[in-house]
Amino acid sequence: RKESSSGGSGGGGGVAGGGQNNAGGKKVIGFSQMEMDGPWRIAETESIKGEASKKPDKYDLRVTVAQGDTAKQAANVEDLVAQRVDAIFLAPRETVGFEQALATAKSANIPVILVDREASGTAGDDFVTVLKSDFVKQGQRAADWLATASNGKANIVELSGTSGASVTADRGKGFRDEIAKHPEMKIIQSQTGDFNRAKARDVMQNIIQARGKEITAVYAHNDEMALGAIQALEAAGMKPGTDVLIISVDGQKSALQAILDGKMNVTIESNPRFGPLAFATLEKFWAGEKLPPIVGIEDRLFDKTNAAQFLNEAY
Amino acid sequence: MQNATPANSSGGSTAAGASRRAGARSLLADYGPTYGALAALILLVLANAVFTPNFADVNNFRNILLQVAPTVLVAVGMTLVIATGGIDLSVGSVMAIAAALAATNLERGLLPAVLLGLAAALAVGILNGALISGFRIQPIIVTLALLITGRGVAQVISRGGQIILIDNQNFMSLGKGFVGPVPTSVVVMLLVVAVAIFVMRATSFGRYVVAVGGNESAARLAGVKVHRTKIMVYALSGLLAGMAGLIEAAKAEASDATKVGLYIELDAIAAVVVGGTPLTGGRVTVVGTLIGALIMQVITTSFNMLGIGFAWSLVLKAAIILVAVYIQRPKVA
Amino acid sequence: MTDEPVLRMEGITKIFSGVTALANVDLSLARGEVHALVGENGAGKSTLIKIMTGAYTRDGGQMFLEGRAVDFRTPEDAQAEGVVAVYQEVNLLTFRTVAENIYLGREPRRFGLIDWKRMNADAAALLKRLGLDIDPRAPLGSLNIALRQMVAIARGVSFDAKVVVLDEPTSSLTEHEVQILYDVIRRLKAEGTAVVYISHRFDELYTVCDRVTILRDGRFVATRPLAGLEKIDLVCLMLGKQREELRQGTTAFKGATEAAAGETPLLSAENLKRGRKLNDVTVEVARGEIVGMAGLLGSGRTETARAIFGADSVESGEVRLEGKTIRRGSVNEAIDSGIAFLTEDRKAEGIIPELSVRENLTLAALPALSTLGVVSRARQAEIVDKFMKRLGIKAANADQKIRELSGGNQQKVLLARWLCKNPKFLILDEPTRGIDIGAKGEIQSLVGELAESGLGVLMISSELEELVEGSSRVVVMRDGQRVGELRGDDISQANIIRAMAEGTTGEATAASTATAHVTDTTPPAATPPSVPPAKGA
Amino acid sequence: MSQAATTIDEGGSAHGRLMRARFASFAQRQGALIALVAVCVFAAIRYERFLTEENLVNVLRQNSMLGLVALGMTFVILTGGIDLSVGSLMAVAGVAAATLAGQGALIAVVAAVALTTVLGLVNGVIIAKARIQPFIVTLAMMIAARGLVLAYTGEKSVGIGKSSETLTSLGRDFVGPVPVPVVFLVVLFALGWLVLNHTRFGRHVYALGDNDEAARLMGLNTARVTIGVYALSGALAGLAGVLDAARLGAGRPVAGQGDELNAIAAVVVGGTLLTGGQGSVLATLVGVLLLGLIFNVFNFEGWISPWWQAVLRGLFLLVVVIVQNRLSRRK
Ligand SMILES: Nc1ncnc2c1ncn2[C@@H]1O[C@H](COP(=O)(O)OP(=O)(O)OP(=O)(O)O)[C@@H](O)[C@H]1O
Ligand SMILES: Nc1ncnc2c1ncn2[C@@H]1O[C@H](COP(=O)(O)OP(=O)(O)OP(=O)(O)O)[C@@H](O)[C@H]1O
Ligand SMILES: [Mg+2]
Ligand SMILES: [Mg+2]
Repeated sequence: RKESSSGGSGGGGGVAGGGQNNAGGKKVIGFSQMEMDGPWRIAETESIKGEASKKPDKYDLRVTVAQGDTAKQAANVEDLVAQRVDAIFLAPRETVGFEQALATAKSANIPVILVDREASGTAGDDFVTVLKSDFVKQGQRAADWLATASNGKANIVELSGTSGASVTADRGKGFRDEIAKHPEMKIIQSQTGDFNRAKARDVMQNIIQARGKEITAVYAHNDEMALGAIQALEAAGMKPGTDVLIISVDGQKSALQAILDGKMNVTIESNPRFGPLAFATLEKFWAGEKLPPIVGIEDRLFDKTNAAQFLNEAY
Repeated sequence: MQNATPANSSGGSTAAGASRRAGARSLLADYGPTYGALAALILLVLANAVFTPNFADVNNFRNILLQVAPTVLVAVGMTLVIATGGIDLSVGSVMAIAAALAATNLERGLLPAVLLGLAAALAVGILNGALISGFRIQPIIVTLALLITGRGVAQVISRGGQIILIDNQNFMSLGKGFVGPVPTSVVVMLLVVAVAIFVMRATSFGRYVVAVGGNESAARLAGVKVHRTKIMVYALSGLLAGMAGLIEAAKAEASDATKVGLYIELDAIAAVVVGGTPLTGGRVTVVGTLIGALIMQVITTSFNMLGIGFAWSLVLKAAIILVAVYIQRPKVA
Repeated sequence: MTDEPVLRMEGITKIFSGVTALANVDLSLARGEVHALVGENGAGKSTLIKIMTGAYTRDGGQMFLEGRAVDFRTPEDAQAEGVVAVYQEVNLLTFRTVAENIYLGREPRRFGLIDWKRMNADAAALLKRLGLDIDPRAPLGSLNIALRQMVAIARGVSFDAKVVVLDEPTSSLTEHEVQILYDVIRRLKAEGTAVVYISHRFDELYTVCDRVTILRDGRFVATRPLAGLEKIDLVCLMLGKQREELRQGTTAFKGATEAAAGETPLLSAENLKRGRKLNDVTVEVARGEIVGMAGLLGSGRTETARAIFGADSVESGEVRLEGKTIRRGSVNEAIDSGIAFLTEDRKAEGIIPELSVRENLTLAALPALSTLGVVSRARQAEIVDKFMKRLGIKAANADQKIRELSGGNQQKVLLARWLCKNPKFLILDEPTRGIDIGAKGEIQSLVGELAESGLGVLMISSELEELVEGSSRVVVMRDGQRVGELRGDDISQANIIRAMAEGTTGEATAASTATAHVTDTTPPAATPPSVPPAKGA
Repeated sequence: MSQAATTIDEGGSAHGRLMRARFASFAQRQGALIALVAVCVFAAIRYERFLTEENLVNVLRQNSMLGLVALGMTFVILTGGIDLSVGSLMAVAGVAAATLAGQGALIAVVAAVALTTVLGLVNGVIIAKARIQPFIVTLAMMIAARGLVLAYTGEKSVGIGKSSETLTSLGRDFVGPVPVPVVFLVVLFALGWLVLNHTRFGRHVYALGDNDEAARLMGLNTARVTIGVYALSGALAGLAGVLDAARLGAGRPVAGQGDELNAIAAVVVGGTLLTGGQGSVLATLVGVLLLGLIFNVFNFEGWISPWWQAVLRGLFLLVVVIVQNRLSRRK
C-alpha cells in the first residue's frame, strides 16, 4: 500500500478548496468516523468508501475511526490535517468538542464537510456545510406517528441509547417535545438500553415485570433495541405490534422484516448512505458553487405499507 | 526409641480433638458462602419485595436468574482465576468471539457451530494462561491485550462488525428454551456453579488453585503443577466466557460483535469480590460469587423496575462493592 | 543502673481473633543491660516486642518509657521515642540501596531535597564502623541474606536509641558476623542502651546477655540474672518441666547408624553443576542413613538440595534414586520417585498461609488421596489426625490457618507434609532453624526414628551439634564445591570447622570415595579469583 | 580467616550483582525506548509528513492528557497499587470546570482539580485506613464517579462557551511553538522525576511498593504515603480532565472512559513493574508516546479497519511487554 504515503505533499499553497495534495491528480480525502459499532455506522462508512472507490483514479480515501471518543476523534482530524489531505468528511461524535480541530483544518485550507451530525461553528466559515440527518426530527416523527396511531393516548416505555451520546439526547428530545402536545401520552418509564439488543431485552423484561399491561407503546432509539423489546414482550406473553405499539428509528433490514411479520409497527429511517451526497457536495464546493448551510438527507418512514418494497435495499 | 519428648504429648491430643469438631464448620468457612454477602442479598430482596411493586413474583425471580446467567458463568471462571492471584480482563471479548464464530457457522449445523465457538474461547483462555505462566507477564496486561485484540477478532469474524442474525431454533433454545419451568440458560448456570463448587471443595485441582494463589513457590515445591494449574484456570475462564457468549447470542437471536460482553469483566470482578473471594488469591468461594452476581443483578433489575436512572444504580453498586469488601476483609492486628 | 528502668511493660495482653497470644506479661529493661527473651516457638516473644515497638496494638496492660506512660500506635511513634527493633524475618526493601534502607524515613536533606552524597557517606561510615564491607549504593537485593540481616542491624543501631530489640538476629549469620554483632551489642551497652535479645541459641545468650525473661504459652514465667542460672534450669523454665524430666545431651539424636558397605546407595547425585554456585558436587546416601551436610552460609548446600530435588535446573549431572535416573529440573518426577524436600525458608517456600493446617499438611499427598481427582475427605482427616498427634502439632484444630501457628509448629506441619507421603529419601534444609528447644528435640528424634525404618536423609544444618550427633557421615561444602567428607569417629565439631575452613578433611577421608574431590580442590586462598583483597575484619 | 574470605566473596559478588542490576534496569527502560525509536524511524521513512513539526506537536498534544494520567498512575503503581478511577475523575473534573467556567478560569480549574484531588484522597484514605485493596476501592470510585457525573449532567456534555476563552486557551493555545497541554506535560513530568528521586516522599513511594510491611515496621507512615499518591493521581487526572475539556470546549460526562487501562498499559509498557517498587516516570513518558504513536501510524495508513487496528494494537502491546519482560529478566 505505497500509495497511502502522501506523495508530492508540497504541491504549492492553493486557495481554500484548491487541492494541495494532488498526487497524480488524485485527491486525498480523509473521513473521520466516530465509531464503527452497529450496522448503521458500518453502512455509512461503506457508503462513503463505495463512492470513493467508484472513481479510484480520482479519490484516495483515508478512514480514521475514533472508538466513540470525542477527544480521540478531534485528534484524528488533526492527524488528517497534518497529512495535508485535500478534504475531510467529519462524522462528529457530538456537537461540542471540534472547535479547535475545525480551526486547524481551516488554517490549513482544508475544507471540512460535516456528515450526519452537526458540530458547533458556522457553516461556510468553520466548515463547508452539514449533511444532516436530523435526529431531533426523527424523534418527532416517531411521536407524530404514535400520536396518530394511538389517538393521542399512550403509556410509553422509552428505551434510550447509550448514555452521553448526542443521538440519545436528540431522539429523546424530539420525541418528548412532540408528545408534550398530547396530554394523554405519557412516558411511563425510560431506561437506557445502550443501543444494544440484549441489554434492551433485559431492561424491557424488568419494566414489563413492573408495569405489565399498562404499557401500550415502546419507543426505542434504534431498531436493535426495538428488536430486543419485542423479544421481551413475546416472552411475557404480550403481542408486540398489536397489544403494544413498537416504534423505533433506523430502518435496518431486520426491523423491516419485523414490520412485515407484524411484530413492529414503524421505523423512522435514519439514512446512513451519505456517500453519494458527500462526494457530490464536495464536487460542488470545488466547482465553486454556493452551498446552503444544511444539506438534508432524506429520511423515509417504513411501515406495513412499504416495508416489503424496501426490504432488499435496507442495510 | 522414646518417641515422646516432654512437650510432645500435651499438644497432640487437643489438636486431634478439635480438628474433628471443626470439620463441618470448615466447609463453610473455607469454601462456602460469606454470610455478609448472603445477608446483603436477602436484605436487598426483602426491601424490594416491600418497596418495588411486582418484585416478589416467581416470574421476576426467573427473569433475574435468566439475566444474571451469563455474568455468573463468566464470574465463576473469574473466581478461579482470581483464586490463583490472577485476573482475566479478556472475558468480554472472548464472549464476542464465541458468539461471532457460532453465529457465522450455524449453517454448518448446530453442533459444529457451538463447538467451534467454545473451542475458540478455550483457545483464547489457553493462550492467556500460556502467556501468563510461560512468559510470566502480569495477568492484567496479558488479558488487557487480549481484550483489545479479541474484540477486533470478533468483529473481523462478524464480516466486519456486522450483526449476525440467528435463526436456528435449536440454538436459540439455549437462550429461550425451558427445562421444565426453568430456562435452559439458568439450568446451565446452576450446573456450572454446582460443578465449580464440587471442584473447589472436593478435588485436588481445587486445592491446587488456592495453593498456587496462596504461595506459588511453596506450591511448586510441594509438587503442584503450577503452570498446568494456571493454564487450566484461564482455559476454564475462557471456556465459561465462551458459554456465556453463546447464551447471550441465543438470547438476542443475534451476535453483535461490538456489544456482546462489553464491560462484563467489571461485573464479573465485582461479583467475585462482593462474594468474598479476595483479589490477592489463595481463598475462594464460588457460592459467594453467585451471591455477589445476584446482588448486582437485583440492583439492576429493581432500578429498571422503579425507573431510576442507570447512573444511580452505578453509585449504589459501587457502595455495595466497598461495603461488602470492607465487611469481609481479613482481620489484621 | 538500679534506678528507674528505661522501659517497663506491665500486664501486657494480646488476643488474636480469640486466641490469647500474650496474657499479663511483664518486662523491665534497665539502662545498659542486654536482656534475653526466651521461650518456645509461639511463646509470644515476637508478639511482645511488636507491641513494644508499636507494630501491634496491645489489648491490655501498660507501658512506661523512663517512668512515663507511653502508647505507641505505630513503629514510627516508637522510633521517635528511641525504641527501635530489628524484627525476626529480614524485613527490608530489596530494590532500594543499602543506604536508603538504613536511613529510610530519616534521609538527610538539603533545601528540601535528599542529600544523596551525605546519606551514602554516612552509611559508608556506619558500615565501616561495624566492620562490614558493603557498598552503601548497592541495592539490598544484591546482598545475601546474612548481609541483609547485618544491614538491618546497622539500621537498628544507627538510631542512637534508648532501646534496641534484636529478634533472632543470628539465625542466618555466619560466626564472623555473629562476632561483629557481639561487638555492636557491647558498644550499645556501654553507651547505656538497653538491648532486648531474642534467640534460641543458648550459647549466644550466655555470651552477651545479663538477664533473661522467660515466656511460656504467652505467659510470663520469670526474669532472672543469667549469671548463675544453669542452662538446664533455663530449659526447665521454658518448658515448664522439672530438671529430672529432661534428657541429657544437646540434641535428641541417638547416634546414627552407618550404612553397610558395598550396598548400592539409595540416592546418588553425581557431578551436579550449576554456574558458579554448584561445581561438580557428588552426594550419595544409603537407605537408613542420615548424611549431614556442613558448610558456611552460601557454600552451596541449599543449591545442592534444590538441584537434587529438581527445583532448579542444573547444567549437568545426574540424580538417581534406587538406580533410576530422575529427569533433571523436574520437581514432580523427584517427588513421584520418593524424594521429599523440607525447605529452609518456611515463609517463602513452605507454607500456604491462607490454607488450613489440614490442606497444608496434605498438599503433596493429594494425588494419592484422590481418585479421579476427587479427594477423599475421610482419608485426608485420618492422615491429618495421625500426623498432628505423632508430631505434636499445636493448633486450635486442623482447620486453623497455618499462618496463625508459631514457626515451630509450621515447621512440623511441613515435615508432616512430606512424611505422610512415605518418602524414600528426605532432604532437610535447616530443619530446626528458629525452632525452640522442645520442638527441636521432637523433630530430631523423629528424623532418627525415620532413618531407622529405612529412610535416607540428607540433613543440611548450620548447627554443628546437630550434625555431629545426628549424622553417620558429614559432607562438607565450600564455594559450591564438595570439599570433604567425615565419617565415624572423625565427625566432630572441630573437624567439621576445619574442613569448612580449609577444604581438607585430613586422613579421615583418605580412603573414602570422596577423596578425588578433596584432593582436586584448590587451596582456599585462591578461590574465587575475581574477588578483591580482604579488608581486615 | 575463612570467615574473612566469605565476607570478601559476598562483597565481590554483591558488586557484580549491582552492575548487573543496573544493566538490567537500563535494558528495561531501553526496551520501550528501542521500540519507540523503531516506530519513529519506520514512520519517518514511510510517511513524508510524519516528521513535520505539526505532526509531532499533534502527537504530543493528543497524548498529553493521557500522559498526565499515566504520571499519577506511575506513582500509584510504584507503591504497588492501582488506580482505576482516573478515567471517571477526568470526566468529573472536565464537567466541573465547564460548569464553573462562568466564574472565571482560575476558579474553574482550581475547583475542578481540588474536587478530584479530594476524590483521590478518599480513595487513599479508604485504602490506607480500611485496608481494602486499591483495585476494589478505585473500581468502586470509577463506577460511582461515572454514575454521579452522568446523573449530574443528565448524560449530556456541558459546553464551555465562547465567553470563557481563558479556560479553553489552556487546551488550545501555544507557548511559543509548544501547545499549553504539552507544557503542562513536560513541566509535570520533570517535577514528577524530581519528587520521585530527590524527595523523601518519592523515596517512600518506592519503599512502600518494595515491601509495605517492612516499610511500616521501619517506621514509615505508610498511610500518609498511600493517601498522598492517590491524591496526586486524582489531582493529575483532574488536570487532564480540565485540559481535555478546555481543548474540546466541553466537559463530557463520558470523558476518559477506558483511559485507566490505557494509562496502566502505558506505565507497564514503559517498564514499571505492576508489583511496585521499581520503575520511573521517564519510562512512563516513553510508554505513553509509544502507545500514542500507533494511532498516529494507523491514521497515516488510513485504510486499516478499526477491528484490525484493535487486533494490531493488542498484539503490539503484548509484544512490547514480552520483549520488555525478556530483557529485564536477563539479570
Ligand atoms: N498475626 C497473627 N494472627 C494470629 N495469631 C498470631 C499472629 N501472630 C502471632 N500469633 C500467635 O501468637 C502466638 C505467639 O507468636 P509469636 O510469633 O510471638 O511467637 P514467638 O515466641 O516469637 O515464636 P518463634 O520463636 O517461633 O518466633 C502464637 O501462638 C502465634 O500463633
Ligand atoms: N534468595 C537468594 N537471593 C540471592 N542469592 C541467594 C539467595 N539464596 C542463596 N543465594 C546465593 O546462592 C549461593 C549459594 O547459596 P545456598 O543457599 O545454596 O547456600 P547454603 O550453603 O545453603 O547457605 P544457607 O545457609 O544460606 O542456606 C550463595 O552465593 C548465596 O548468596
Ligand atoms: Mg518470633
Ligand atoms: Mg541454605
